[in-house]
Amino acid sequence: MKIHEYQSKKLLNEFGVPVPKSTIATDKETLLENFRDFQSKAVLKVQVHAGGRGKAGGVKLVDNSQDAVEFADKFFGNLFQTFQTGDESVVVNKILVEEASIIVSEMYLALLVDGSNQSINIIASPEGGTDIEEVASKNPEKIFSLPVNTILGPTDFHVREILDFLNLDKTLFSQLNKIIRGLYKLYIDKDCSLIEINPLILNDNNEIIALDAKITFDEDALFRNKDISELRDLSQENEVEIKTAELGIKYVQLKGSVGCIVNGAGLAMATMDVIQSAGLSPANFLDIGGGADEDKVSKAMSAVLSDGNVKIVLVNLFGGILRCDVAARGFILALKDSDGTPPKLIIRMQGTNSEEGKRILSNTKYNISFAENLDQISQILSSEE
Amino acid sequence: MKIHEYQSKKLLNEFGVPVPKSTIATDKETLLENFRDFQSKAVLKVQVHAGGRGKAGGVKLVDNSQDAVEFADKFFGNLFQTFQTGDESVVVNKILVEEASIIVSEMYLALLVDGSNQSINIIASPEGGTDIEEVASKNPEKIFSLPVNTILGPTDFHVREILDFLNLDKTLFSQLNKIIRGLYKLYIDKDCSLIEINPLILNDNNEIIALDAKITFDEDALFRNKDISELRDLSQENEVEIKTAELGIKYVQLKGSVGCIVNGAGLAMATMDVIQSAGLSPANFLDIGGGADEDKVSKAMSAVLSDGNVKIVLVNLFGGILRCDVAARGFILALKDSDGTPPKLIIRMQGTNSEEGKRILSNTKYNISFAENLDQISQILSSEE
Amino acid sequence: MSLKIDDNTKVIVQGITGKEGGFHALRCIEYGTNIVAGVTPGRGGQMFNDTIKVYDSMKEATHETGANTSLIFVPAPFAPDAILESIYSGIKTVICITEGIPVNEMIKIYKIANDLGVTLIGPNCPGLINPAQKCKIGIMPGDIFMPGRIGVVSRSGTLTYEAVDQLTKSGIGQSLCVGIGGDPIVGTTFINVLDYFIQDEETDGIVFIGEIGGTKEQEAAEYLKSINNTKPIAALIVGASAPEGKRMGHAGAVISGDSGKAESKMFALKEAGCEIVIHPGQIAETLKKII
Amino acid sequence: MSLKIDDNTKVIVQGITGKEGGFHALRCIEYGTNIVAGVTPGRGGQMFNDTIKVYDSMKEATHETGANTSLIFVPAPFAPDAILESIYSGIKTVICITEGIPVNEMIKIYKIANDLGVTLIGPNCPGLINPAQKCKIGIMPGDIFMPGRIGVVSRSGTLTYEAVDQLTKSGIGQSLCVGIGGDPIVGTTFINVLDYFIQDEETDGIVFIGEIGGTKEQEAAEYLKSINNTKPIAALIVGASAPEGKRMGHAGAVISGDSGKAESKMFALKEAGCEIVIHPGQIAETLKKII
Repeated sequence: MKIHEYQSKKLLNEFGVPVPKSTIATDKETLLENFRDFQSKAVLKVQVHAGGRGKAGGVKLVDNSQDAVEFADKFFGNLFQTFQTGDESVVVNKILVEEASIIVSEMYLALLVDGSNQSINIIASPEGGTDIEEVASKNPEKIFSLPVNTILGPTDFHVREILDFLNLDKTLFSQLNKIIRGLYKLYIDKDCSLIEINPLILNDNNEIIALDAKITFDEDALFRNKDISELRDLSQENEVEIKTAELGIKYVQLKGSVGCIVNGAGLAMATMDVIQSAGLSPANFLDIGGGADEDKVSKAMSAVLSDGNVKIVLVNLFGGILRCDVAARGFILALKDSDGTPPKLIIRMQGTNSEEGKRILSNTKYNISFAENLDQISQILSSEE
Repeated sequence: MKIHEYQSKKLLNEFGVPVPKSTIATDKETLLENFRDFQSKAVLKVQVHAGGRGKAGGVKLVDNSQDAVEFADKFFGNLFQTFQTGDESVVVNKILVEEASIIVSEMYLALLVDGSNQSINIIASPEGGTDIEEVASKNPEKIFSLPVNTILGPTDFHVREILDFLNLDKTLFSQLNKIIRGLYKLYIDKDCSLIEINPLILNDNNEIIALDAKITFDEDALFRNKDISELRDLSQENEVEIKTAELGIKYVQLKGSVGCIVNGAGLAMATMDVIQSAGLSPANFLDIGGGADEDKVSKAMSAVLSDGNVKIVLVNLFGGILRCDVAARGFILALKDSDGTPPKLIIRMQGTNSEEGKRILSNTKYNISFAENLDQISQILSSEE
Repeated sequence: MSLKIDDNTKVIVQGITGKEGGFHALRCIEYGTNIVAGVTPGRGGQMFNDTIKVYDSMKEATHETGANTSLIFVPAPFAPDAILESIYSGIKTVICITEGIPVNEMIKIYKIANDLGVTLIGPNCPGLINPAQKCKIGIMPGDIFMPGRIGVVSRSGTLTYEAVDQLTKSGIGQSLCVGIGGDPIVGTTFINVLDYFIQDEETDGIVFIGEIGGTKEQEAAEYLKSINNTKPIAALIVGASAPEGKRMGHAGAVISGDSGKAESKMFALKEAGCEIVIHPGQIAETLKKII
Repeated sequence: MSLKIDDNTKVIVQGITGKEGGFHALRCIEYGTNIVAGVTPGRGGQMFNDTIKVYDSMKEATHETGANTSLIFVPAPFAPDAILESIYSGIKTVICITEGIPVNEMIKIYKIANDLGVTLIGPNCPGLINPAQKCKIGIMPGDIFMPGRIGVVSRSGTLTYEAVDQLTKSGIGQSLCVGIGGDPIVGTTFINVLDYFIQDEETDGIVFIGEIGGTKEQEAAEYLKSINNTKPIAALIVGASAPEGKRMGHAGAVISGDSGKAESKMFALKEAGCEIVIHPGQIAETLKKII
């Protein structure tokens, strides 16, 4: 689960990690008020769940009220698009007004779980304020990755090692120590899946400060972090994804024309790959999940049909617990309820009661092709191209 | 480091472990006031650093003001002695006034470090409110000892196991779970060396409550637990022990007539054993500790001399860093400063500059016997008996 | 770490009184698995299916049945405790089906299982099955499997079934099929299973099914290179069509950085001598070419 | 766990720029120990005694010197970190002299040293010495030791010197003397050292010196029984004259319960075949009777 920069910074502050002074504005008036509180010199930053805001003009150092008004007018309530959001846009409801910092050096600091060493890792780089993936591929020696021992957490000598790697003076040990221990505690206490400080800066007062902050949380642990769940901003998320998630359906909106309904995440990805290899594009990822009954199947189909781009719906069920006849009835229910022209259907059902399922579907007026396996799906899709 | 019951209970409460309602009184007037707040029915408990208060009359259920006054008059400001304090007495400055509980069952719960499995252990017994050592020797099957995994802390299934062992109903799981996790967190966060709840009771409201509490702390960790250091009550400790500890001298007051000054804890214990095997009793344990200079050695001798019971002082130094000539001068300094009749001295010095040390001492008027080894010490002591 | 399962595999089902646990316990028994007990705290003394005794604790259940394996269907918030209880009761192989366990819990559990030499499969996995031994410890539909000499290892459940279905329909039987699970941290990795297959005398060839996210496939490739493996391996990686930064169902299936992409994984496995399955429909066909 | 120390033992002194660290580093060098570097964070680049290079970190120091052993004199609040830094730098034997490390820290460190197969001696110990190899890693006065075939193990420093002094004056030399330390939790226990002595071809007999508090001596006795030891052992337990509940200097030397008493320990060791030293002045004499 993602949260906004201003929320992340509030958390950092709670865990003893220094951040610049700032206030959050939800409208032009408060923004201007806040701006004046900073002696009319501040950095304005749109708050959206997307990276690359800077390049897209969403971050600006402003030193007069007129520019602040202009910034507010330009963004508040409007859609915002960065190279990372792609074709999608997210609405700007909040703008952070932040004290301007004088930067002596920009660094990178992150915590995340590395599946390869089964532990939390601290990632540090003296090259901050830039795309860390680029640093990693061009100057891998500029990236320091440190697995944290599960019993110990970060230790003093590790902090000294990072201090050294970041080319920071030894006198800054206690500042960095406090930051790293604070970040680790935050990571553990709140079940984060990523904390990324980019850049972490040294300012002209010899203070180490988190100038930007991105935190994401382990969704599987939200049940024990109610305070974090409350930070969720639904305005930044896809409506259909929100609705299906409530039903236990894993749906991710994509941009193609072939909707798909699959049971199992792996088979769903494979199905998307089959669509792509046939020269078409998947409109979504959809794993119907466990315990699917007629209603849930129907809702999954409705979600796919609600996407205006969808021309073909591909159903690929490998029945186990899920009975195919039940699924068939669910699909018909959703198709009947749907307003637009029914799409072309490609159905592959295998397992429990699959023959009955196919019989039920073939007794309808819909345009259905049945496939026995993935190869046949490919062939049918290719003929549609 | 020991603290009082009322301080322990305050800590337990902070860590979510239920304790009876209580107030602490430092004089008769507040005691009576507090007593009336409990509708003139309460348990009065003297607060001293000693176990066995109950048997010695220091704990009493009182249901009228007259008895409360009597209790206050009897104890406040007076010395109190239990079978555990031995011949020593401790002053009563505080009395706990506590809500009376109706006890359904009495259990035992403790946390301590077990050197044999190098971990913190939870000890539980359904036989509470009694001497646990006795239970351990007579009914060892009534004692449950559970090593806590350093990574995990206590786990749910361990709590279920303990619940079962304590013959508590399954519905009490969450109460016991909260208590055990609270105790463990307290143990870790405050560097305890023992938390002992005896008894832990089930009351008539089906609540699990810590009716008594004894907590001791790892003195080596006090440097990082300032709040705990502040709980220290010097009125309960030996004055000479406090003074010597400040100098880094490890001194423990005992009851014999042979004072001793030794370098090293192991050799100090061996020296005490030598005294005892000669039919005499050691007046103290004293390990002079590292970095001993003339002043420190002199202070150590003064401490021993300040004990009125001391008839003989036995010096046993195995010099390494400690130079014996320096030690000799220190001893003479203290002996000169001392008021009473100088005691008989038995000196064994070995190692750096020992000959010079002996020469310096033999050039004095004091009654000194020199020994070359532990056997000779024994012989000299035996002749003194 | 041993993945050998057979008649001597005595299984306790943790969470047997739950809907899913009960359903799959019955399917396992039908298949031939020796389920010796169930455990649900607070339900001790009940009987499941009139034949399987339910206990309050794993300690009790293992003590009374001599079980060596456990199969876990406990809901996510309680599953870590169930795994630990299993480990501390002396169970040597733990299969955890439960999906949605917090990663921070798994870090601790992984370390403990590892320290104590316990084989943990999963979480968020379909389990494992040996068709020749008629032993299934998990949730896969038993009827699609056929005894044979191909090992299958996968991060995904239904994709395992897809692969097995293709194999069986092509007349290729399986020696052992293991779903390692779709979470970022799992107890048994590709390397562990490959190591078993490569040493296993009953296995002649391997189907390897990976997906986007993480670097587990690359590590497997490194391992294969390091041992100069010669057993034929057909490798499929799914998720080439998924965009970066979006989680595709599995908690572990999210691309962050180049190494998480399907191409990087395919490249690494090809370098390690695997035959890459180009189309998910051609798993059996690809394998046939190399065995 | 190996306690072998000799010419190949290359030692880094952590905290060499401190008063105690510096003093004892010089004494070790005089005795013949191969001290190859010092480490004090923030003092990197300095020279100690004009001959020993000081580094900022153990990583750097071990990398540049190939050291395999470290000797720690760092103050208690920083000592846990020093031990861990040693372990993570690849050092295989860590001797920690520092007294006063919190027990809760030692629990964690013990587990990590154990997990990684590192031999940790101490904390709060005098170190170890092999007189024949002229190798001393610790703070004991070198001149009282004499090469020979008796192993000495003790929880105490000065009591070790007392024992060794008696031995040397009786003409009995020592193969290896190890002080395991006086804290409740120490890295190397009696059992580890006894195990080494019993297997060591250079050791014919053992002096075992225990004290009140804890159950380490009883565990050692159990171990000796379990292996049917035949090497002669003279065992001294001190603290019989100490009262219950009072800490006698060493953090671990406090009687709580019967098992912590001197008699219980003597009884257990006698049962295990040890010859009990009745009077601390008769250590050498007692040993002489049995070798």
